[in-house]
Amino acid sequence: MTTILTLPVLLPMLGAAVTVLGSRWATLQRVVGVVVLSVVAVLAGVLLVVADERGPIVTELGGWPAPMGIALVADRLSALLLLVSTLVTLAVLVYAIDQRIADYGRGTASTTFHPMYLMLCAGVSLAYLTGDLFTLFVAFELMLTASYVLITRRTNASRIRAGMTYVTVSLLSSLLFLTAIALIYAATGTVNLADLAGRIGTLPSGLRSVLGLMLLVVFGIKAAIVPLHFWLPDSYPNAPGPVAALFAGLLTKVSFYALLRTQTLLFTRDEPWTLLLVLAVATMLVGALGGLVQNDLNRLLSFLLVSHIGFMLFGLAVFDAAGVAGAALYAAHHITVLATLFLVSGLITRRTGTVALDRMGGLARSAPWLAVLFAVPALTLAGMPPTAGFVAKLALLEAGAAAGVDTRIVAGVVILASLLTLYALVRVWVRVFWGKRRAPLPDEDDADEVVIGTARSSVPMYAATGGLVAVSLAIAVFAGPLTALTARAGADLVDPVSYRTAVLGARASR
Amino acid sequence: MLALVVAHLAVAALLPLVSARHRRAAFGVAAVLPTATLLWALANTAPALHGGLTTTTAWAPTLGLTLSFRLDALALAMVVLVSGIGAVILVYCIGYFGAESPEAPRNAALLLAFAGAMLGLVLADDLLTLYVFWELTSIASFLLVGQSGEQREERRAAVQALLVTVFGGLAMLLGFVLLGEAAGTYVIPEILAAGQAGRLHGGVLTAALLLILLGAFTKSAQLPFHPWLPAAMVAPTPVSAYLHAASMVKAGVYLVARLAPGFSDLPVWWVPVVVVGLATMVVGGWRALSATDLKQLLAFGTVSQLGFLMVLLGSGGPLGEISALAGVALLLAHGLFKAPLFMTVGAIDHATGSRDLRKLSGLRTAMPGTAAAAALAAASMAGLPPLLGFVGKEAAFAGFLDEGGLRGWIVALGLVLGSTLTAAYSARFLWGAFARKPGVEPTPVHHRPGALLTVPIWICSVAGLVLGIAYPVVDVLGASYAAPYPHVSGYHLALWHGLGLPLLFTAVALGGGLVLHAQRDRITALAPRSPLDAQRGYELTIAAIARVALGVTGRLQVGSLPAYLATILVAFVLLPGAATVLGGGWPAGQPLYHSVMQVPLAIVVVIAALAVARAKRRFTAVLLVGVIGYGVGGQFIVDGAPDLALAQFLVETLSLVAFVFVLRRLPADFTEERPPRRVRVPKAVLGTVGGAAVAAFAVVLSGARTEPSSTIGEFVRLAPAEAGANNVVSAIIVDFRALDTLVEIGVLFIAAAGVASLVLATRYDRRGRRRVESGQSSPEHEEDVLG
Amino acid sequence: MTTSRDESHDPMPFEEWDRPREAWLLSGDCRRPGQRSLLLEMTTRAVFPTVLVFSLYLLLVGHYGPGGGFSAGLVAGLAFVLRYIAGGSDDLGAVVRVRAPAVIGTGLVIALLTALAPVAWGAPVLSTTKLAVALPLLGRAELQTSVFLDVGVYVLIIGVVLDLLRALGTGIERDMRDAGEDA
Amino acid sequence: MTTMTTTMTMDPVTINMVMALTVGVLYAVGFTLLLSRSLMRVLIGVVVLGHGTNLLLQLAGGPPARPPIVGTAPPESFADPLPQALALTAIVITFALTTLLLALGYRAFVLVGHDEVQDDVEDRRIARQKVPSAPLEAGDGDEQDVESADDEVEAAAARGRDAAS
Repeated sequence: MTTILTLPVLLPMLGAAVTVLGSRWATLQRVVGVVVLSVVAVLAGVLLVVADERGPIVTELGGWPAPMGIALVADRLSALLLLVSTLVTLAVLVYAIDQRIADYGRGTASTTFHPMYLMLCAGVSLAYLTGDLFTLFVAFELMLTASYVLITRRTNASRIRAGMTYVTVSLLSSLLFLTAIALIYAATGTVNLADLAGRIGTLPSGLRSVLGLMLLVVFGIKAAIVPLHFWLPDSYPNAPGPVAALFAGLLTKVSFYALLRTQTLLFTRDEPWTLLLVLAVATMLVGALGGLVQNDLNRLLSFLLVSHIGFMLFGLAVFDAAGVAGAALYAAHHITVLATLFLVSGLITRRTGTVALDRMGGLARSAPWLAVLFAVPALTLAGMPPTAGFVAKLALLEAGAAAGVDTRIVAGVVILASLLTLYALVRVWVRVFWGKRRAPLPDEDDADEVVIGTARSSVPMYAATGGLVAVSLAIAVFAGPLTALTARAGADLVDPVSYRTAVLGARASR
Repeated sequence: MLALVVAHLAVAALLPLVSARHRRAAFGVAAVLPTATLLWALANTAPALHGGLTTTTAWAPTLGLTLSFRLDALALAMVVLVSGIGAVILVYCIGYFGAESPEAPRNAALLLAFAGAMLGLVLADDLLTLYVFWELTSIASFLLVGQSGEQREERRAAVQALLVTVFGGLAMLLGFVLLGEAAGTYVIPEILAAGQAGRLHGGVLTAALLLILLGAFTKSAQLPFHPWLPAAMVAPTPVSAYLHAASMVKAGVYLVARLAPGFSDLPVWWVPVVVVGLATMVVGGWRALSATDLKQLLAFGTVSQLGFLMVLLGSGGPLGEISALAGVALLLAHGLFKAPLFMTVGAIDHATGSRDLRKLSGLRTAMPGTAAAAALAAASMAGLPPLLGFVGKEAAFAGFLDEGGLRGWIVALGLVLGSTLTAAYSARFLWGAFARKPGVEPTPVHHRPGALLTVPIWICSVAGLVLGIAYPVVDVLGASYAAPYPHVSGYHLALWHGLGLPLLFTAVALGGGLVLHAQRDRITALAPRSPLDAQRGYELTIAAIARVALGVTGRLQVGSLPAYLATILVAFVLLPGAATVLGGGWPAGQPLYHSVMQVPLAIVVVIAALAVARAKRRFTAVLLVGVIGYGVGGQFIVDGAPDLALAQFLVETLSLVAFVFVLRRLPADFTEERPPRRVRVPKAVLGTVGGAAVAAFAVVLSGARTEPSSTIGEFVRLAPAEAGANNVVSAIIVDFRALDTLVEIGVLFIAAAGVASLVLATRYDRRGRRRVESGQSSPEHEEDVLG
Repeated sequence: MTTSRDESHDPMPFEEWDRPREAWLLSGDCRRPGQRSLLLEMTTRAVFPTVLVFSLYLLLVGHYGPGGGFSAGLVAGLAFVLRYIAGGSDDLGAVVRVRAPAVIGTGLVIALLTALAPVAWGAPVLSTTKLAVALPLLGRAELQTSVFLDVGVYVLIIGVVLDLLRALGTGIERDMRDAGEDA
Repeated sequence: MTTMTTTMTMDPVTINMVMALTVGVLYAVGFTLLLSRSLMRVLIGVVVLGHGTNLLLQLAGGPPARPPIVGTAPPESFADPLPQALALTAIVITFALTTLLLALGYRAFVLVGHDEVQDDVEDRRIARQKVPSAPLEAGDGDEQDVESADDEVEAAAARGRDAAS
């Protein structure tokens, strides 16, 4: 079991190395990628089941006990998010592979895509599993550096600005993270999370909140909390379809996970966190309003992505077991639905040759399956019943309704943001799927990686997207066990005794 | 019951397969399930009237999310409307949509799906279950109104219907959650019991009830949310007849009827219901009098009737029993007269190609059967005996007249006014559709409606007559629903209650209606613009939302990277900074320096750093950065970190080389124009404040340390013995924390690949412009990056 | 290379002290004899192997003093940088025949296998042990298995430096030739 | 561990004035450069910031002490080795990121002829707009249709203003 915990990190890294060594054999690259991620998905499922039954699973790497060595920890929250994330990365990989086959043929190997993709997955896994603050930083770097390469790969003149924005902002956030780690070490003398939980508690409360706020800002940048979110709608939409799907699905949520983990483990609170409530309101509204005015489909989705980060923040801000559980459930749902929508957007763009809403039309007739593939995740994101989005939103609303007057008011904002989200998505539906049919526009830039304006979207691309839709539907169908699981995860988070005991053993009692 | 609902949705999903073979058959197949549902419900009348038939399926019990259903009197009445009329209308569709209609497959599937959702809604025994199906009906309505979305009116109406109803629906959801939180359950009977017992109170209850009413009002097209309903008339007539007359628009009324027994004593409940309901009844009736499109006329009539039902089923009061009874009767009556009237319009439209009552003339003789059926339905609408509409209306008047008092009289008079208008527009409908009008040529009938178009009209109209005569049946049903109200009146539905005020009121309404109809020309001249145009209100709201969205986004999302970075810095300085100022203490005894050697190195680093900030040439800046790097390396030596210093020197050297390689290609000066002072100074200030803040954090936080590092002792003890390394730092890197190292070389791996991909592909960027063909071998740039 | 406005003949203003006056970097292009520096080439030939040996020393000494895989790899890498500056890519290509990405991949694989290998003996991932090896002539030598991780790091870093030389060195040079710019 | 912590006295880790100033200046310069439009300046800002961060990380371990190499000095006089190891990792990562950003700057320069970070075109367009593009009700396909729908919404709004005033 303890070896299994390391494999979600080490296997993709090994896969990345193999795909570089075998970078002339296209099939090898594809097989390695799909096999590795499938194995990781299975392992994540095993971890989830075991962690749910027996409590957090801990591996002390090299046999060195924490806080000396690095501990990997899989508890309910991290195992759940790992499982969902891996399913998403797997589906996106299949989509990307088949897009490439459709555009370049079967024999084309990729020099950078596969290794970077697998490295990114390794980074994501490690970020979920690590029980060490510095390793979390390193995991972020692994994930982010790979994402820099993926987003700037084959950029042209018009898209390179997006790459610069993304890389620069991320670099700043990384350096601030490192600064925060240095300051935390200066104050406490440890970087192990479980150990920190004990040591931070002994600091004066003023300094505790300094560190808490510092980590909030650091993770807030990458999680796209308003007003730290501006970079996101300027950069994600310019990435190629599958890459944007990967980013939208995973990166912000990994940061949110880090926020959730650190705030609940290190900076426990007894009542709702007013500052975060305010930020949640701002995030929900600014994102949703931004989505309303966009003409670029991907930008619109990016703004909605930001908006729904606010939903998760709301759950965290409530800061009780129900709120945190709601946030966890919402994160799991959000990972799948955003990735799906960006994949669908990729399919739409391939068909129409444009991302501009006012230049599309009539796809409901010409591509009914695409309409279905869009409608289901769109309804999910808008939180319409009976989708997963509804269940997750309900969990948040109930937590908010129970926690006090402030949170009830913010629950009202959740409702408003849902309505605005629906409005934005209805705009997409009306512009893209209704109206007169239009001929696809020609690809404006032939030379770049993205081929658009073609009907050549292979069946596996649809199947991969459909697979993600199925994951999202499964979250709704199995909402019973899942909400029970996230409720237990929420209880773990607000009372992290089991986490600390699992990592530190008897030393946790300090 | 869940199985029944799911069966509807599943068959709807499979229906396109049938449509692909035979378009008209799809509607026939679709009609089977509603028929079966109706029969099932009727077969279960006995249990339904005595306690109800329930099933429960847990979905997400942690959240209180269960799918609970109950067949009771109210649900039974609604099932008659939803499934009974649904089946009839689906048969009507066979005739309405031709064998070749491209619209047919979509409509068949959507109508059946809607029937399933609506069935779930009316059977729901749990607030959340109800909400689930509530929104599903909104979505089905959106798709049915929008159709193929090719006409702008369709799109506009569909979006308006969706936004308004979902707005209400979401508000209602919040209300449900608040109510559920207060009551500790979402099960409707338990909540009603808690409400009746007065166990719920306070601001939360007020907010919850108002939010729930908001949902009910939007769905049932109450003032001022009603304009979506007339707008939705762009949908095909069977859709209008089913969704926007018989079933979906009743959902709000139904919800109010469900919850009224628990809460109608509270002013926060009955005041809005009565005020909004009466206003809707009057305004809707008034607007119907000036409509020229027959469907519009019926739509406003529906708005009016929904207001009526809202008052009856929601107002409660001391004699809530009677108005509830009247409400159930009229609920049934409305479905049974409004659906055939709509279908009549469809038949007329089909036969003549027009719905404009100014153009239609002489159809009474051309389509006598249709005319007779429509007359029967319109009579029920106007409240003529012995139809069900009359029975219900009598009871309605009786209830409020008996209640008396200010409230009773106001409501009763309001109802008379509304009923007068109802009688007037009923007459207007019959006159407009069938009468021979002076000066208008008799409208030619292209093809007479066949049996599929007329029989359904007859079925509904006659049902209204039969139930009117067989009023005890409705009475039993209504009494079962009204049971929770106090039994004080002993009132029963009947065709004859003797002479009395209620009968007088009915007569006044009918007479007044005929007078109004006689004065139709003046009214049409008077009516067209009411001062408060709710439709314009909707448009203004949407435009305002767009303007706010544009204003907010335009101001915040400025697209400038420096602005974004500055925001991040401000947040990083401000949030923890404020906390530091508030809660931090400057450590006592902070030394100026620990080792003399730190001072000269620091001076070098600081001077080089300040020079970098001012450097104009790239190369100079890079060299100065090198100086900083070596200076920091020197500090590492002083601090006792030789490994770190070694790595720092080597990395710095390699960085310099890399920079120099790239600088070969770039101009010597920074290409950036020197920005004006008003840009430069704030940036420098922000940067300085940021630096000062970090320094302050460092001092304050490092001064707060009370314990030694958790690990230093272990590391020093174990490094030589267990890790085989005297160099503790090295032991940490390759052994104690080897994972960090592993991941870190992963980062290097990525960076190298990224640099190669960025730089080596550059030479192909400008050549581009060639179409990538399918099946082509490796793109050139890939080969290059491969090495 | 220098910017177009040419004012170098003027008495140099104070802030222009750092203005470049000549190509300050020797080109790596071997085929242009005018740019070759015999002295540098000779020195490099002499220094190159020495530095490589020194890097191996650093690799092995890491457990006992400053050094380790990183520093060793960087030192070796700098040796290749020197070689490139003196002899250009053709010269470098003559020394290193493997693809740089393959070197990097190999380094990573070595490191990862070192991490996973203990599992085969039932030990935790990334655990290390002391191996006693009987060497001919030298007798018994002890070896901490974590040295393999260091070797992986060493190989990977050499690969990274080579890849950087390939991209930033050769690649940019080729771009400049393509663009007709004087190197 | 327990035995060690009790026997070892707690050294004050407080960062001294000179080092605080150094770190502060490095951060200030890094931040300022980061805010400029030239990607090369941004890059240099990142490098300077990186130096500041690595120095801070090392300083977090405490004041200068003997190198932690067993056998060269008594263990009590050792500097805290962990921040050193972390800083070493951080140095390498900063280096990797620097080269990547350098390559990106190069590519930007080759593609657009300079390395300035431009403002986002779409954001500017939206900021200039008065009415949202692609209004909901429009979209029959031709531009004219869009225009007219815009007019309608505007007209409706104007009517409302007139009515209100």
